[in-house]
Amino acid sequence: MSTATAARPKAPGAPAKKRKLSWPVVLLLIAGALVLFAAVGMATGNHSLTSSGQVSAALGSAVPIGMAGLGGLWSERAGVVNIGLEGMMVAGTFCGAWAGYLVNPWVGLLAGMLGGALGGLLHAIITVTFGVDHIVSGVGINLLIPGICAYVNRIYYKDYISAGAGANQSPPADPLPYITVPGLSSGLKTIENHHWFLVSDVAGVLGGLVTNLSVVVVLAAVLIVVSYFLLWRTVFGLRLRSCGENPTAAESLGVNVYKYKYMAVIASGAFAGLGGAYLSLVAAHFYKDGQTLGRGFIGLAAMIFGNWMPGGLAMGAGLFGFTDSLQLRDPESVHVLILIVAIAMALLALWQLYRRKFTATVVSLVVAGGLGAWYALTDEVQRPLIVATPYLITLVVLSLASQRLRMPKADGQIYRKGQGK
Amino acid sequence: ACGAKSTDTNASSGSSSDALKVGMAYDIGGRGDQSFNDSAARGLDKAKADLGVNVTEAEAKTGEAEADKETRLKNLIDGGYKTIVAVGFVYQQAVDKVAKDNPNVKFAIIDSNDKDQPSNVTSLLFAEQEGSYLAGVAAANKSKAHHIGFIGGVQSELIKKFEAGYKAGAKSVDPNIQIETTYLTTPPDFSGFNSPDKGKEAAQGQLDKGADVIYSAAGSSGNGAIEAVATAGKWAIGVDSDQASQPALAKFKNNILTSMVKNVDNAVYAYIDSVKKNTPFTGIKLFDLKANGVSLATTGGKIDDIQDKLKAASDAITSGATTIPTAPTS
Amino acid sequence: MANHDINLTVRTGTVHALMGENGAGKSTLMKILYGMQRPDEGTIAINGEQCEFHTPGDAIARGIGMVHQHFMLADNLTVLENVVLGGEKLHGIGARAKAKIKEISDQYGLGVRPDALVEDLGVADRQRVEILKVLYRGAKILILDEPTAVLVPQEVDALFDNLRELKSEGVTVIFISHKLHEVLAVADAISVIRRGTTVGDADPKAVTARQLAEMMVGAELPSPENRESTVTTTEMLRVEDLRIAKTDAEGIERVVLDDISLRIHKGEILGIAGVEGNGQAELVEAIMGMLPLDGGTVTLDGKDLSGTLTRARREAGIGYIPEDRHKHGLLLEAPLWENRILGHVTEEPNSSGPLLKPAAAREDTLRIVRDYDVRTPGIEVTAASLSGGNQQKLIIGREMSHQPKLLIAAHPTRGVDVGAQAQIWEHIRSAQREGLAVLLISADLDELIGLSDTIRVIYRGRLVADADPATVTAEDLGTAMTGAAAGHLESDPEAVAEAQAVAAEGTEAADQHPHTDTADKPQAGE
Amino acid sequence: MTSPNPAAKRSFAQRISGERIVLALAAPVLAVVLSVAICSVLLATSGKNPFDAWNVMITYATKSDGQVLILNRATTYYLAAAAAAFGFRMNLFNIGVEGQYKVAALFAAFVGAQVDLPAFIQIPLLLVTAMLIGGLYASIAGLLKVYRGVSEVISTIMLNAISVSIVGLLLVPGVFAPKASSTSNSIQTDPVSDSSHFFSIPTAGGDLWGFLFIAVLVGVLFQFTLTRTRFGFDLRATGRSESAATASGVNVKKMVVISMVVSGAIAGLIGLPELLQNSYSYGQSFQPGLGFLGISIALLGRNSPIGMAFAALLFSFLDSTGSQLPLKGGFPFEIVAVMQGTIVICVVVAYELVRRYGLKRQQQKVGAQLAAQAAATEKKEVSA
Ligand SMILES: Nc1ncnc2c1ncn2[C@@H]1O[C@H](COP(=O)(O)OP(=O)(O)OP(=O)(O)O)[C@@H](O)[C@H]1O
Ligand SMILES: Nc1ncnc2c1ncn2[C@@H]1O[C@H](COP(=O)(O)OP(=O)(O)OP(=O)(O)O)[C@@H](O)[C@H]1O
Ligand SMILES: [Mg+2]
Ligand SMILES: [Mg+2]
Repeated sequence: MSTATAARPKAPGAPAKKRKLSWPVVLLLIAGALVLFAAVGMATGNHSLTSSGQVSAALGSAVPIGMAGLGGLWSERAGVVNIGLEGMMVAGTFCGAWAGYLVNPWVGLLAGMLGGALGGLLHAIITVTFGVDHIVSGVGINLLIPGICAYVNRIYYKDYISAGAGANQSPPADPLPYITVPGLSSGLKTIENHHWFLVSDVAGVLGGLVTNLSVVVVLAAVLIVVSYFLLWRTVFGLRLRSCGENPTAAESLGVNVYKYKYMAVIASGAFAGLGGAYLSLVAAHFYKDGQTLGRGFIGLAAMIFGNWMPGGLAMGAGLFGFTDSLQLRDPESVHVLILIVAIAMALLALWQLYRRKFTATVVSLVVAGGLGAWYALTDEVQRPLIVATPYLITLVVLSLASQRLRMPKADGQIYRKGQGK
Repeated sequence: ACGAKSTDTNASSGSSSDALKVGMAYDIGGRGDQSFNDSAARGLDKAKADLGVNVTEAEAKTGEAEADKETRLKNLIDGGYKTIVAVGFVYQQAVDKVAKDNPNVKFAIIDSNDKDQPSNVTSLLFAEQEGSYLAGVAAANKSKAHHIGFIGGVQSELIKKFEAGYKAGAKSVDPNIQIETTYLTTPPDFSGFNSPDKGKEAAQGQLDKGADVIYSAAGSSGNGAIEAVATAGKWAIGVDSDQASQPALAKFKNNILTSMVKNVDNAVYAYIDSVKKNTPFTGIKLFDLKANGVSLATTGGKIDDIQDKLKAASDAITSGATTIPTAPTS
Repeated sequence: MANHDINLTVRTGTVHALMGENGAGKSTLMKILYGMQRPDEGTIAINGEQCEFHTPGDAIARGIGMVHQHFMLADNLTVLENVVLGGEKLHGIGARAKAKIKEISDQYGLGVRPDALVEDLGVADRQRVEILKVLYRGAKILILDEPTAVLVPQEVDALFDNLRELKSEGVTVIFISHKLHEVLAVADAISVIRRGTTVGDADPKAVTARQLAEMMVGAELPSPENRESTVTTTEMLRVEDLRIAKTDAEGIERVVLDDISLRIHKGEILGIAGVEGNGQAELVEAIMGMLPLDGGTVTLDGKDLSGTLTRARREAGIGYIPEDRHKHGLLLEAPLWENRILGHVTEEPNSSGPLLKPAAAREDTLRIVRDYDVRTPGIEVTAASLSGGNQQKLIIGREMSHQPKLLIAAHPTRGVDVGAQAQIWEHIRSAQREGLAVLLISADLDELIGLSDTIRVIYRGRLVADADPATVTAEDLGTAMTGAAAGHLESDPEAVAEAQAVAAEGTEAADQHPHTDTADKPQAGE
Repeated sequence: MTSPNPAAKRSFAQRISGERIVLALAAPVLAVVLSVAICSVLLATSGKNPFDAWNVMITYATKSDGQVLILNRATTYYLAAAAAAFGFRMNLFNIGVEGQYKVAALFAAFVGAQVDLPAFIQIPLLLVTAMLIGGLYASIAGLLKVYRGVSEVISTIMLNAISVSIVGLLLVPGVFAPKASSTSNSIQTDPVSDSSHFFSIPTAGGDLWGFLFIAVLVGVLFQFTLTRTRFGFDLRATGRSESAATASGVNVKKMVVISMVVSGAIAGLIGLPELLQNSYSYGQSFQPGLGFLGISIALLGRNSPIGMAFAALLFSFLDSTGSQLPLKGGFPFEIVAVMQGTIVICVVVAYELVRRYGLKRQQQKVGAQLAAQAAATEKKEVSA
């Protein structure tokens, strides 16, 4: 192709001035959200949205989604789209439960990652070495791996019935430890139970972060931070990301693009596998056919939602985890959630009005009004709708925000060594 | 070969032996699902041992077509198995259809009934609400917080019966008792029977709200609920089979108060026995408390202290003094 | 085969120019030298020592650096990241590296800001980043593959100053270009490649531009042909107060085109000069209806097209030769006859009503192949298997087949060999004689001056200057393109005459190029 | 004018030359062989003789009832594949076929039960209802992509999940299902009226679904639309290069919405064979997963109407005969899923290798032919 297109700079005119979400802004937004939750909690008398139990459950539900998303992040940062995450998660559930039962759950976690990594390796071979379309390969993997796991489960665990295995279920493994910070946790709980405006809400949220956390939750959080550090602060990360932005350029500077793509996709599978192992070792203690329930896809959505960044991904996974656990723990609170979203939309409308975006203002206002009316006119949300909340919220958020998203430039493109233009 | 049907070659196999040939079609999971199907399998095993019947089994797979169920039933018939037990309401349409085409084959279907079903189909139904009523009585008696919980796997008609009975039972003991209700999924998503993680989370939510006895009618999702409840040191009530004696739950058996056992095995056995004796059940055969179709498990002796109360409630039901709703009221 | 029997010897501390027409195999050779492609046979020796390069890493380790014909930059990374990538061992990826970059930048006056996002840089800045990348690695042998193609003359001079300085420091430079006068200006030695093999060396002090050109194409160049103006007074295209502003992801509005008004009459070629990225592409897309307008009107032959879609505009008589034929002009994996339908699916002979007429389209494709000398064994082969020049001829044949009223030709001869170039110019000119209006965009100022009846200069989305091609030099146009001059340009008549004489000496003002030298092509190929 | 006909004829011969056919068949055949080998190894590790398993499957496929079953199932599979492929042909990844067919079949079942018109109106009415609902549901993803830039991959995944809730909301007693009796645990819509029953062809092996003809019709229309209409050309052009299509005047936004709707409309048909030929009502256990299966089949058949027909038959063969495995020899039926997975993966890899090889071959041929031509003309010039 011609140089011209490659070299066309951003349109001339105003100098580029990026408005990035800086830390103070993020903190301010979080504080604002807390105030909103506290106020609504006060007004409705429903404090479960900020209760410590809810927060720690949300963290737990977020782990498999977040790990799948982290897998997606690694892979897409290196330019390989991975919708095979779901299949790799299944590999993680199976291998995790298997080694968890035979040896111990710690080895199970490792085995889960290994299983996922094998799935990643397969994806890498198909997409990187053979140059097959990434989505096509992912579809194939999602078909193959669950099939293999179900097959092996059936023939392998036949002799383990007395240990609790079944035709499509493995025998149970031992649990992994949970962490509670001794004094802090109970102290915060006391404050939380007073239902003081804001104070108790903050205590609830903080309490959730120090009470009854699975070690894997902590591990997952660490992995997200470490991933950020690795990908954005090290040579390895720079090289890996360059493969997702412009692999030919990386190649021309002596970077072995295939190698980095392979490493990224294998790591991607390992993270998804860890998410799977969480399901079969922490959320449950055994493997079961169909245990992942599409979380690999949700993880991918969370990553896109988070703009291909670890922090954003964590937020996306947290949002899913929050709504998902909320609808299971406390279906009535979903009704309160409607009110909160309505108020948030109204605030958004104000912001848009301030930025003089009138059509957006009107749209936001209409949505806010509709939700508000729904809240006012009903006492509870119908259960099927409750189940759909996380998906609906994702759709709404993506349709509001997806134009701000920026994926790696060479994401999903097929790269062949020595054939760059 | 094109004209031949797959059954043409083994048409003679039906007459090879005099023993009654019983075919069993399981729902997803089949033998070894640690739950409902296993219970049916126990009945079949017993019939095999005690009645000397000849058996064969087949199971459904996830996401299969209606035609697969029909083919499965037909395959059983073609194999010479003229008495067929279909486990689970998912077989209703297939059974209706195949039964119509094979009037000389006897069918039993568990947990389902269709008002138009052919006369060679027998429905084996259970009075889940009665057993659940007793579970409710036990729960209300054991709850110190006057706050109990119910977790349903899938918000289907069947599970609503559990909920209705449980609530009625609990209220009969303590009219002001607070009862939490959570369904894990709603049809057509049946993953609520298969997701221990969901069960755990729902149970945790109810515990956090203060419930101290939780009844989960949620298939293997109940495993998660039982784990959460046991970890919190509260009482769990299991379902379908005696969960305190299940290997997978051995660790938590001290916190399993009881289980509302649905004696599918008894029903299966009774049905096969009736066919064997040439007095096959017809229409709807209800296995209620009186017929020992449902009962509370006593493993571990955790409800020994309230046996008298349970007995009284049970008597009231069997005598007809208490009638139990089959759908939750509110 | 891209290269065979290539022999090339470059002396240390010289600028060695490599010349050859498009597709001659220059880039391929350099990629082999740089380890990006593997030779089937043959050897490379550096300072008398045999080496074998498996990857660019091997070449870099031997002190070879390359600035590629097509920029090798990751847009979403910073300059710093782009520079240190692959060479992280040298100075790390942090403050030390940044200091080093500043140091090099200052030493050569490159003016590179390490923290800027490459996305936000202009072409010349990117080029400097590319050079910095090589210097950062301390390369002793520097390969520059057509570095001047996108630069204005002033920028070219600055680059040459840098090269001379490097040379004085003992760096060896291999410099690839089509542009004869550039090569003559900077090179110490010249090698010419034709059809993948070396055909000879030349001494820049002894050789004339014309001799060089003949070495490159391997034949005598055809002679020129006079032409008279065909401009009429009938207005064909009128663009009035065009304005486009894009809001980017951050919600910031960037004005891309502002206050653009122009008119093209029947039989007129209007040339647009400008450094790439100043809004030419957007102007074309705006007229084609591919970008929504924020203001202004587009009128073709008295018909207001402002609100219409691209298809309607094409049906109304706009022909389009896109600047990037692979991206906008062809379906590479579709057969030629389907490519003939592309863009004219609603028109005869390709369809009638909602139905396609494949037989008629095939037949007409055969005609185009014949009339436009598209070298292909058949019309069932995919477009990807044709050479770039033949692809371009197919596109031109296709666009001309629908008797356009207006032809938008963006870099119509980019990446096309000399022979095809001449044919393309001839097709455009003969259509012009029959009353076609042409909007010509080209980075090749000589092509612009040679073909156009009027020239307008675009700078930062505005038309800032205009000129009569007969009275302007490439240098003055270049000045206006950098924004340093505006209004009506009028060059010193002596300079104009001189430029024309130079051109004539090179090519005898070939038919190839109305006024200038033949081989002086803007940009290389595929 | 010189006669163009010889050239046209030659080109036609060229198009169907032996090499191309061999190349086109090489990939799937290789893939099937490879996956049979892999599955044989897997079966052998479970201690069973794999040849017995293949024997069971092939034997069943030679029987008339097996064949009817395979054809009936392939009908459904084919529709599912066509729905996915229509989007794929323009690079639109409609992962949402799954949700679209469920919602569409539910509405069709409801309408079929409420309305009782003569068959020649009733059946078209139900077809149109299903297609309309499927198309409408798919249009959400199309509109979101066009107006809000939401990737259709993500939005359709979300819409799949939401479709489950939609069915959950509607398929309850008193809404789309009749009030349940206290003994019935399965919930379904009322049966559709008798006039809604689609015709079938009685054969020795059972009833062959008349919907097969609808599937064939869909395939023919699919092929015709794509290769013989302007719309189809635009669609394929967009799939091959969106940028080139835009420049050529294709209104890509409109195409995205239209293709999404058409894809959804075809998806709407997926549930109908079952609904109108077999179960006559939509119940809570209405077969899920067909959408995802359709995607695999479409990939296997390279999104071409003919290829998908073979792929649908292959998958249907595996599923139908595979369910014989547990009964006749005690093989786990899970092997079928493994086999489908390996076939899809092997086939996509093989296609890519063959495609690349083919392209290179063609370039070399073109290069060689041109060189030969050039040499010939040079010689002529020399001799002249
Ligand atoms: N392996 C190969 N075998 C045969 N031909 C090849 C091979 N690789 C590239 N080519 C062709 O060889 C020709 C040489 O291309 P190259 O890019 O080296 O030309 P160039 O001299 O740099 O031209 P330009 O001036 O357009 O940059 C091209 O036509 C290319 O398609
Ligand atoms: N790998 C290859 N092996 C042999 N021939 C090839 C190969 N790749 C490309 N070709 C041939 O090389 C040519 C590639 O076209 P390309 O655009 O690079 O040609 P070019 O020399 O630049 O011609 P033009 O001057 O017309 O642009 C085609 O004729 C193609 O058939
Ligand atoms: Mg080149
Ligand atoms: Mg070329």
